[in-house]
Amino acid sequence: MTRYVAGRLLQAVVVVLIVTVIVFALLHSLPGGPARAILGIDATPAQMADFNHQQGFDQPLVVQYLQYLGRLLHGDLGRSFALNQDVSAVVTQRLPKTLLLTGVSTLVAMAVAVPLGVWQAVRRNRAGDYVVTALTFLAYSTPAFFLAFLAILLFSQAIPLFPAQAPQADTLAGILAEPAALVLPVATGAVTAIASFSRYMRSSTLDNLAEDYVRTARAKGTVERRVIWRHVGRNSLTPVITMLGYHIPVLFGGALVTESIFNYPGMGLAFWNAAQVSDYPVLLGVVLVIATATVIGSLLADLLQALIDPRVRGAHR
Amino acid sequence: ACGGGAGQQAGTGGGAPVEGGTASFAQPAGSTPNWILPLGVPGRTASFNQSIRDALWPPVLSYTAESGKLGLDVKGSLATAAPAWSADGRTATITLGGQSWSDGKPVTSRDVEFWFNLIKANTSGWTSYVKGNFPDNVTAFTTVDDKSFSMTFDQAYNQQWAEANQISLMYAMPQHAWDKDSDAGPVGDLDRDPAGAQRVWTYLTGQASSLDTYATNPLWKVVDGPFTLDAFSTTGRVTLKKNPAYTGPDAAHLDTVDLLPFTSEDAAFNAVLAGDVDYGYLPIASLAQKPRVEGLKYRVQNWDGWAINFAPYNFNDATAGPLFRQDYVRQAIQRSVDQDGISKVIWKGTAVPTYGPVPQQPAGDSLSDAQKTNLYPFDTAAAQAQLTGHGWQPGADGIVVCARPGTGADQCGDGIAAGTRLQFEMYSQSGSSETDAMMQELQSSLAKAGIAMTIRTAPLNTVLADTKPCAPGAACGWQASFFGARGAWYLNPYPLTDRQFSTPGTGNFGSYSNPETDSLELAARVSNDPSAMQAVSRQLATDLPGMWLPEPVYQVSAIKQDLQGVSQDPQAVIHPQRWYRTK
Amino acid sequence: MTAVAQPPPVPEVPATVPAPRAASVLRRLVRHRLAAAGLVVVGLLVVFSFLGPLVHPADQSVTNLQEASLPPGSAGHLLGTDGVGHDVLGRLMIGGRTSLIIGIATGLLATVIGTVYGAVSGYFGGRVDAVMMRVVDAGIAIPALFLLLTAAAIIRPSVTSMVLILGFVSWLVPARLVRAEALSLRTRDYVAAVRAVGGSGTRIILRHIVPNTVGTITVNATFQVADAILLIAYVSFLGLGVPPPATDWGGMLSDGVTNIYSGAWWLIFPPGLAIVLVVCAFNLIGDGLRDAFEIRRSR
Amino acid sequence: MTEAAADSAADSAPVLTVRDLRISFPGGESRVDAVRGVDLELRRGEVLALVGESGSGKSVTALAAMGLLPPDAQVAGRLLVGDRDVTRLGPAELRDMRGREIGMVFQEPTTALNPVLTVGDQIGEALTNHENLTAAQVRERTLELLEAVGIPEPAERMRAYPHQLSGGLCQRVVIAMAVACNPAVIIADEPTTALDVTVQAQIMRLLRELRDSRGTAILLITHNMGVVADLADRVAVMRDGVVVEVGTAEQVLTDPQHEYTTALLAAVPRLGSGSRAAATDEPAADRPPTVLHLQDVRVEYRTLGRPAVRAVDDVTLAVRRGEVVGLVGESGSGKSTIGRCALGLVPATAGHVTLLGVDQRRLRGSRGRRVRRGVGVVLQNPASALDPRMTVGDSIAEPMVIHRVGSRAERQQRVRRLLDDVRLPAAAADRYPHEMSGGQRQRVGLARALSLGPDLVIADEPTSALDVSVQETVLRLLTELQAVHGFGCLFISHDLAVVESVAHRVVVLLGGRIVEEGATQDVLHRPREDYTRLLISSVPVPDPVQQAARRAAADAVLRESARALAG
Ligand SMILES: Nc1ncnc2c1ncn2[C@@H]1O[C@H](COP(=O)(O)OP(=O)(O)OP(=O)(O)O)[C@@H](O)[C@H]1O
Ligand SMILES: Nc1ncnc2c1ncn2[C@@H]1O[C@H](COP(=O)(O)OP(=O)(O)OP(=O)(O)O)[C@@H](O)[C@H]1O
Ligand SMILES: [Mg+2]
Ligand SMILES: [Mg+2]
Repeated sequence: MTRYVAGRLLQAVVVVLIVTVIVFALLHSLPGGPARAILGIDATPAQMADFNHQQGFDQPLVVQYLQYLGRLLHGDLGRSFALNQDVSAVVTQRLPKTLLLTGVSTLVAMAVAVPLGVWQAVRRNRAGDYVVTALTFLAYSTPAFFLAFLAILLFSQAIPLFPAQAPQADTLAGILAEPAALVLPVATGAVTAIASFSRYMRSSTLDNLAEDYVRTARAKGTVERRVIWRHVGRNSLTPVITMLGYHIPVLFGGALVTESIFNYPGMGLAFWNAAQVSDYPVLLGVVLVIATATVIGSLLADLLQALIDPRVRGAHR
Repeated sequence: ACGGGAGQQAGTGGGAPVEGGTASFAQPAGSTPNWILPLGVPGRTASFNQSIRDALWPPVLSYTAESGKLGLDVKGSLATAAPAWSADGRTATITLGGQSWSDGKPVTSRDVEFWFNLIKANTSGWTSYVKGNFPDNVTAFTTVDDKSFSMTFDQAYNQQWAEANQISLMYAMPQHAWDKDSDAGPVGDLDRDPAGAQRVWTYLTGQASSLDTYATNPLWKVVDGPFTLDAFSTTGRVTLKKNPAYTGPDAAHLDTVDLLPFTSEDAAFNAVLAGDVDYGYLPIASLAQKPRVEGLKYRVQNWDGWAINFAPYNFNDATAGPLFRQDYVRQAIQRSVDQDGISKVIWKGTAVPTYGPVPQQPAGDSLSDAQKTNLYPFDTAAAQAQLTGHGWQPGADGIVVCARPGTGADQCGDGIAAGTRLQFEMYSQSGSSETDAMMQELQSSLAKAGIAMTIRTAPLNTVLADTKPCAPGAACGWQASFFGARGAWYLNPYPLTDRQFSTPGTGNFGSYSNPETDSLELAARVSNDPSAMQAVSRQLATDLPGMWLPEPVYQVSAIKQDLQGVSQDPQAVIHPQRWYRTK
Repeated sequence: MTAVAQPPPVPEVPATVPAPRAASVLRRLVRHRLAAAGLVVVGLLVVFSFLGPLVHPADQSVTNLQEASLPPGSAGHLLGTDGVGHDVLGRLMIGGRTSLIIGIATGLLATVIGTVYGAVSGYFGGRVDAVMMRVVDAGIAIPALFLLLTAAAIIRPSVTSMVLILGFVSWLVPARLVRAEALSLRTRDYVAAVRAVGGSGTRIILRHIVPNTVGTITVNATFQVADAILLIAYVSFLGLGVPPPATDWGGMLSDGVTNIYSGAWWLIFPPGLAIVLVVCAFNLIGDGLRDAFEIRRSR
Repeated sequence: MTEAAADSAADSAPVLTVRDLRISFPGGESRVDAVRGVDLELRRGEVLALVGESGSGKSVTALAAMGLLPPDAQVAGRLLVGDRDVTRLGPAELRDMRGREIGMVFQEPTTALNPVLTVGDQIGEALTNHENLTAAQVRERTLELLEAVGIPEPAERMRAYPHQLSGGLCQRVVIAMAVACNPAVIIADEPTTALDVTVQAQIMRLLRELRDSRGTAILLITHNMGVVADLADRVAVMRDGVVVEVGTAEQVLTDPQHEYTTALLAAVPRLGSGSRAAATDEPAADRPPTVLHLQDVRVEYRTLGRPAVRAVDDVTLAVRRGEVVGLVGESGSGKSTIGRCALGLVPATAGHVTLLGVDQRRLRGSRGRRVRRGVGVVLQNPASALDPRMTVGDSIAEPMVIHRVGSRAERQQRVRRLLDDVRLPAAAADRYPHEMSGGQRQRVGLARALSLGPDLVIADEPTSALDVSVQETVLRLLTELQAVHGFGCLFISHDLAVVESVAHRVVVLLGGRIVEEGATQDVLHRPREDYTRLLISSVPVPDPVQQAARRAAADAVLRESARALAG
């Protein structure tokens, strides 16, 4: 197992390296570069040249990349020119916030979607299943930005149940101290995830319900609830868990919307704002963090899967 | 002036002023303050930085529009009055008031000299530097005494320009606390030799690069403004506290001012609807909610900007350049721009039609009569008539085609071959539904006049980066460009536009070049006569260096009725010391 | 790559893909009531978008500020007008063209690229697979948003470029899905049998592996279409959509949402409903395909 | 089974009664009447064998007794377990009945177990479903059960997951679950089909012990007449959803009344009924060329984190033109691996493989493809050996397509002839594999193997899924074709009787090593090795009297070898 994990970590590093190459190349093929955006339209050509020189943008791309890698090895993610902060500071400031929001909404989504999907599979093609299917499709097809607006209109303004702003504190403790303010952003993030997770869960539960071992369990006189949860549920979780690992970039995209509408400055927004002004170091840093998180996420998902499914444990090659 | 800008002291809910209290202010969406030093460095000049800076360190000369016109604001300045000019018009003498630093030391001319020395030794790092202008054009800085100093310029300039656009850049900085090159280093006269000044500059800008220490760094505790910095979070929450040691004439009424960051306009508006901010704003698309906001005890006011808006033409573009170089073509285009309709419908009344190079509001001495009215009012029929009068014939799709090439009075003009279609591409910033709507409207009305305008969109930053001057006749990648959804050009108090419209101007992206304009711009810089600036105004309103377009307001503010003393400065800075609560 | 790193699983596809004749798949799909409804809805939307303008001509290149923001039912404007006076119904039609074309083309592109890539990677396995999948991993690890942003800045937005960009972002998931199946298919005895009598790799991939992932592929393709339509909504929300005066349902919705406080509900709900309809319809078809390909139930 | 026991069984009240059972699946347009009026009775301590043609409704009847039919099945008639009618029980009562009064051993042991739960957990669950036990008690009882079904090292196996156990072990686990709560009735659906004869014998011994010690009644579903003879007290023969004949085992097997029963029994291959002679006497120079040669071949399967499995160890083996070599041995002894290795589907860890005179390692690229033209393959599992998305005709023609043989029309014609050869209708060419029965699929595989007129055929269990009657046909075909075309054939099977009827020579495999090798009549009739003898003695014969004697003999062999091992 250790060797397997070590191997996976090595591959993860490779993936992250590939990511840096792709991202670096893409960023530097952007027309114009960041000088104008950062310095404003008042900037003189001399100032822009000066800026480009200071940032090293006048060097060959390969040299810039190698320099970047060199700094990266020392844990230096660079400095944001737009924010006047170290990228690592930006990340440490915002990553926990985003993780908290997306983490909680993912947990909520799982907690709802897993039982829901199983329930639907058990009641396949009956009224309840159809109703939930319709609802999940509706949720799935409603863009998050629209959903967020509706949530605010309904539950913050029409019926003022929850604040329209996420907690504004800078610390995790401070954020958690305002659970009511977390409700709408978490719910917005969770709804789409519930829609897709529950479809996966329903599907894999259906597959597993057709398996012979279910019949065996019933033949033993096992209570139906136990058949569903202990036997089918566990087997059906695997695909959902695998998907979770690859879900991180998607979550991140969703985070941008929730963060921007609920006034919650996290990674998604940092990324978006940086993109507006071509703040390369922040863009690179954020993408790197997301990529790393994705790779780690899928690794964790694999390990979790190995924990659940003994067949997987032996199958590593 | 339609309710904007100047003199917005008014407002309902009068009530008796009370001293003390707090107010919260919603900062522009997506922007967070990131600079504190009164030494502007490139990329850190946003108005929200300036608002904080001026509250801590007032400039030597401050400009506001509180009087209804953009003019000198003595109360907010360190100087006691406008500079006194020598007879030859080259030397200005400035006298400081009785302010003192928060550590008790008086503010002296040495403190201004300190600032001046730093700038002089570090021009390349100073954002406002333009070669030949300040401080290059100051031949001598003389400390007259503790409270007054004088500066001698290399020639006699228009005094308004010198004061409003040059001297107004100056600050006093606590030399007795900042004139060092390291935390522990001794405070001395390092600034007086250029090398030392550079070290001090490096040290101070370095200190200003740690946002997280802004509220704690002892350097920034020494202030002479009405506020001190109480808290500063890297995500943009800023708390200003009344400076108890402030000795000037402009003391703060409120105890605390909270500047709140917002991730989007909608988030900020939600805060307004929840009553969470005292001074917020409405997205333009949500203006219909004005009555509801007013019901929440806000007053809703436009905040105009001291800015102009236009889409530059690229006169050097190989295909579109010859078209744009024809006066009648530019006029026909301008006649196809329904500025009133666009302002009223698309911007929902929150944009001001622009007819020339001087901000239309608040109207000042520089605005020519010609620019007060639209020289080319919206009339697509007239536009088309102008085109047909120059040898263009509408084709099958309604777009005109040059039928009579040549340079005669009724011919298409130089560089336009027979069969040329009158078309160009508008390179427009994406992400603003108002801009998209405006572009569609332009496309539609230009088509009615027989002009084809295709639209290409890209993110603002890409448009800005691509919109650059190019060599004559080259394929430039852009033909006309728009990046003014949030106001393109904010001008200095003296609205000289030589950067944008004079031949060598660094902001002259479209390579507009007209000798007459050049000489008028030059005259406006040196002549004290207001008519010089008016001449520029008239000239550019007539000559159309770009497509004049409505200038959107800086924002539509929602201000709590019991928050008074708010003037919405067209320079987009706030003066929170003048805000007060009423009962 | 290891067997553990199973890619995101197939939505709604049975583990064993049986092989009913194409005609019987179609028959079952049509008999599947919800899927049939999905087919009908997609058909109607296609007719609406492509033939609708013949019935309800509305020039979308001409604005009319005097008639801006009229509510539904105003003379000549069944669904009212938008902020510059375009007829909303007519706009829905041309928006639908863009959305449907982009959605379907993206789904096709992503599916074709992903299938071939995944099948090759899975069939060869070992080192080839490891390298090919690391690239996919990297692609998945880069937020699609980033790719969209940079692409939008580099490429001129147009329907074609949108399809290319979205297709480039979307092929990764089908690639993983197909690869996962290919990994197990290649160990099937029928593949071994073909190899044993000298069948080439190309033949095995094209004739045996790809056809046997058809369930996964088609189902995923319908989801890709739905996802692409949603994705352009996000792209438009971020201001990177097709340039005006062209539009798509996503762009109309995101424009409409900014007007959410102006009371112009007719700018929000028609495109919103259209998106919901088309996404649901494609999902239903996908669901139906799942059932149509599933022998265990249909026997 | 003694006469006395049978008598006493006849006295007591039946524990399972089936009266006029009718089961149908409406299934849209294609209604299936799977069971059309079946009457059965099972008493305490009795073993009733249910035999008959594939698809005759045996499994469905069993499932109905458990109340486990799919929801769309329509059931009529009475089905009494004890005195309760299963068809009228509610879910809770059904659940209470299952496991406690009636247990079931399912046909496919590997899929019948939940892959993510340990064997111990799954058996424990069977216990706790009906009894309140502490964790320690559960553990203890589970251990007892595992011991009772003869699983070695039960304490360790308890913590194993199903995929870590062999098919035989899984089958025993399933039996342990079925008997956990000591039910009055056990239904065993093909409990030994997947197993080789030695394990099969163990399972039968186990069932017999259960019957004897606890008086459990057993409904045994099987197609193996040997198993019937070995275990059953009474036999019911089913065909087309009805029982065509019932009687005591002896009566039915020795004196069948119904013609179907007669036909069935006639087709059963019997070990010792004669074999083909090996062509060994000719001088070396005249001998036909070797088509397959394995020299000191070793094959290891590598799995991370576990030691490599040596599936084949130093095997040397040759097949000549015109010769059928039978490869026998218990399950997991490496038979299929040898076949796969010969085909190059599994690399040899050591040694050389020569296929049609060419070294396996040089069989890459187009040259390899040319050589492979002469190879025909039948893989073990007919369900997975055909591409589910290709018609049968396309599958059979595929080798011809690969090697660009003939025109389209010619290929179609050849496919038709091949189908005819394996006794399939020409119309089968347009069907898909899932539309055919297991036996039919297996014949398609054979047709494909023969499509190019090969020089070498490697056939892995080519008849395992077949009814004895169909099996007979196919074997005859193979022998005929082989006689005509003279190809060499490696014939892998665990059925000794089948091997006897087709092979010239036999190779006996144990744990990946060859233990005995020689002419068929020598090896199967005069075995030199204990293991071979054990194998042969474990084969049940379809005659209760004979089988009782053989069983005694086999037990003796077993005791002997155990003693030899101990000594
Ligand atoms: N769920 C089902 N739906 C429709 N038909 C079914 C279903 N299950 C079984 N059948 C049909 O019922 C008949 C009896 O099937 P059953 O499984 O009992 O056969 P069997 O006698 O056990 O055969 P085998 O020896 O091959 O196991 C077959 O024709 C089969 O096709
Ligand atoms: N892919 C594999 N990975 C690891 N071990 C394997 C693999 N395939 C087979 N084995 C092991 O190799 C040994 C021989 O397997 P093989 O399939 O050759 O047996 P067999 O004699 O054909 O058995 P059966 O009669 O059940 O078909 C067994 O112990 C089996 O568990
Ligand atoms: Mg059966
Ligand atoms: Mg085998």
